[in-house]
Amino acid sequence: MDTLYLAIAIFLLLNVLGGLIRILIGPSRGDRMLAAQLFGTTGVAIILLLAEALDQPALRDIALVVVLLAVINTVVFVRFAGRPTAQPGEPGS
Amino acid sequence: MSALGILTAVLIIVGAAFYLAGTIGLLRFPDLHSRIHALTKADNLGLGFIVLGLLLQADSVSVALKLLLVWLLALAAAATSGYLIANHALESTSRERPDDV
Amino acid sequence: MGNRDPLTDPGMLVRILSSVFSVALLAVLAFAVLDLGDEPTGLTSNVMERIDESGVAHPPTAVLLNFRAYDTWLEVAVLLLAAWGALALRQATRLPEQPAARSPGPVLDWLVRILAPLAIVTGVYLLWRGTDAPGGAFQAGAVIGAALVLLRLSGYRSVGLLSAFWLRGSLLAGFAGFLVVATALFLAGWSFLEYPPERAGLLIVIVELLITWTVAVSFVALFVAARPDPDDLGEESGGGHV
Amino acid sequence: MTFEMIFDGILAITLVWLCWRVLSAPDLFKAVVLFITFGLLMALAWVRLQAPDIALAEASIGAGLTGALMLDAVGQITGRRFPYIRSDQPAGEEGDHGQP
Amino acid sequence: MSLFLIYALAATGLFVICLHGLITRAHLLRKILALNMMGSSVFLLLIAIAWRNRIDGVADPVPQAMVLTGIVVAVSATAFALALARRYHAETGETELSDEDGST
Repeated sequence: MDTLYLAIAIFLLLNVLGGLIRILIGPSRGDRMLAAQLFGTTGVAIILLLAEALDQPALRDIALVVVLLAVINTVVFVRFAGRPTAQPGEPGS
Repeated sequence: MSALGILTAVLIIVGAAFYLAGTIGLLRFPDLHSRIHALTKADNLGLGFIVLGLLLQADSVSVALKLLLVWLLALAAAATSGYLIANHALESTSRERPDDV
Repeated sequence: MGNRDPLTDPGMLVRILSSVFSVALLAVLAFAVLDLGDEPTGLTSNVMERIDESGVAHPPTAVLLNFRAYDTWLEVAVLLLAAWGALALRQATRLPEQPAARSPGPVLDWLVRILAPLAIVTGVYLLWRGTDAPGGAFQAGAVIGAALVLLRLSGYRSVGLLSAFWLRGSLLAGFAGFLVVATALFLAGWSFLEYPPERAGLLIVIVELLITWTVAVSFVALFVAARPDPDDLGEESGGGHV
Repeated sequence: MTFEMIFDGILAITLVWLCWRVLSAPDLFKAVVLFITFGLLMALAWVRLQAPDIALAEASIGAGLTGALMLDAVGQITGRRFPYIRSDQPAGEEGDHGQP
Repeated sequence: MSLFLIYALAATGLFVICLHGLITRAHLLRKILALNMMGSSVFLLLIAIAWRNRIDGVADPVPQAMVLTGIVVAVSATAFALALARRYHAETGETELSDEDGST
């Protein structure tokens, strides 16, 4: 069972790797934030799986903290950092 | 492996599949808004199924409650973030801004 | 970046030299790591032997607040200096209000009403758990501070708007609390920052509470003070373009 | 070769690669988002190394303060309408050295 | 290849990359990012060593406590550096410190 949890955790980590491509190619800042957002949720799932696999209940608190604070980055982005449209001059990859 | 174990395994694998769908959606969909659409559905359901699977293995009520809380908060946070980013993108494209290149 | 001739461009030369140096350093460091050997050393057994005297059951917390309390004390001093320095940079004696922005909208408002109280409760929970499980003053302070930042960001602009006296006092609380406890113990015949085993638990809880509050307020101060104050420069106010 | 080791290997390589991209990505905003991801993955590394205290600190500080500060700073430095930028700044500048 | 070696080697790699970045990148924000990650790499090495020195499954708590201290110091330094850089940018409109020969 623990092997399954770890295998799924690896699978989710590979998902994060795939999602990184979206951060790299953009094109808009919103797209990049969206990918970062997905990584937050994926990280939570990985931490929960590891908590079960490694039998460390304290890890669930970490998942809780990640979930609670993940929205801060989005709010800062929307209020202060979002120059939102894709930039034509920006390098593609 | 017990029946409960098999059910957990199935639920977790389904959850992982939703994550895969979300990532593919993130990479393949043509514009920001459809990506948000794909993403919020996929990661909420993905985390939901994984939490459901782990719930069956929870050995105490407090662990189960914590897992549920994580999922509910993730649901709310993802929905709000998706809304904020979509709204932000919408406003900035509909309004001509002299400072945008 | 590239496409330049290293003979004529000093920037390119620096880049090449730095690359060569980096590769050499990588080789040396990797060799050092591989050379470390297998037999465990370290202080694990020393800590575990005397953990009963520390007043807490969780080893890292015991190290932080008892065995190596000096480090923690000076860390609070660093935090104090950073927050105070950042505030001085904008020549403000109190936290300014954030630039007027449109309302956060009902969706964000709804979320913040759920998240912020929960985050503060989680912070208190982490502080409480810190004596016998992962968690403790810094994590608790960070979570509470982040919750306050979130509140400020979503339109509750008076959050953390302490008067100069209370702001400075809060920044100082952790440092001063440590100092008072240490001095009192010193006067009572113990050496500096050495807790008597039978009282250690209580004293650590007091110091932890103060540190949590200091960390939380420092985070809010650092976040808000990072924005240069438009008034300082005599320009029209307004931060981001929102 | 156990599953644990595969996980650690992927995580370690991703961390190094992310670090390199953060420092070499031409767009500053991209670098900051990658940096936030780096912080998240770092928390996973702490989990694997049996340091849950540090993972907790990394998660709360990375998500709550460092990431927000960096995004805010990048918003100021690349934002064209930020009031402090003098009018003699070239209008199309991304604000990052090394932009081709 | 043990868990210790994987993370310790990753830490050395991170350190070297960040050092190189710190030297060659001129943009202040980039330098702050490099410094921050450089700190993380040192922490990673320390925690990997703490894991190596575990006894009965308990990792060495002394480096862990040190790193916890270090993380708070690192975040304080990062925040202060950012405040300085942003003030500098607000005053001058520059994002790089210029060299004597002007080649930034």
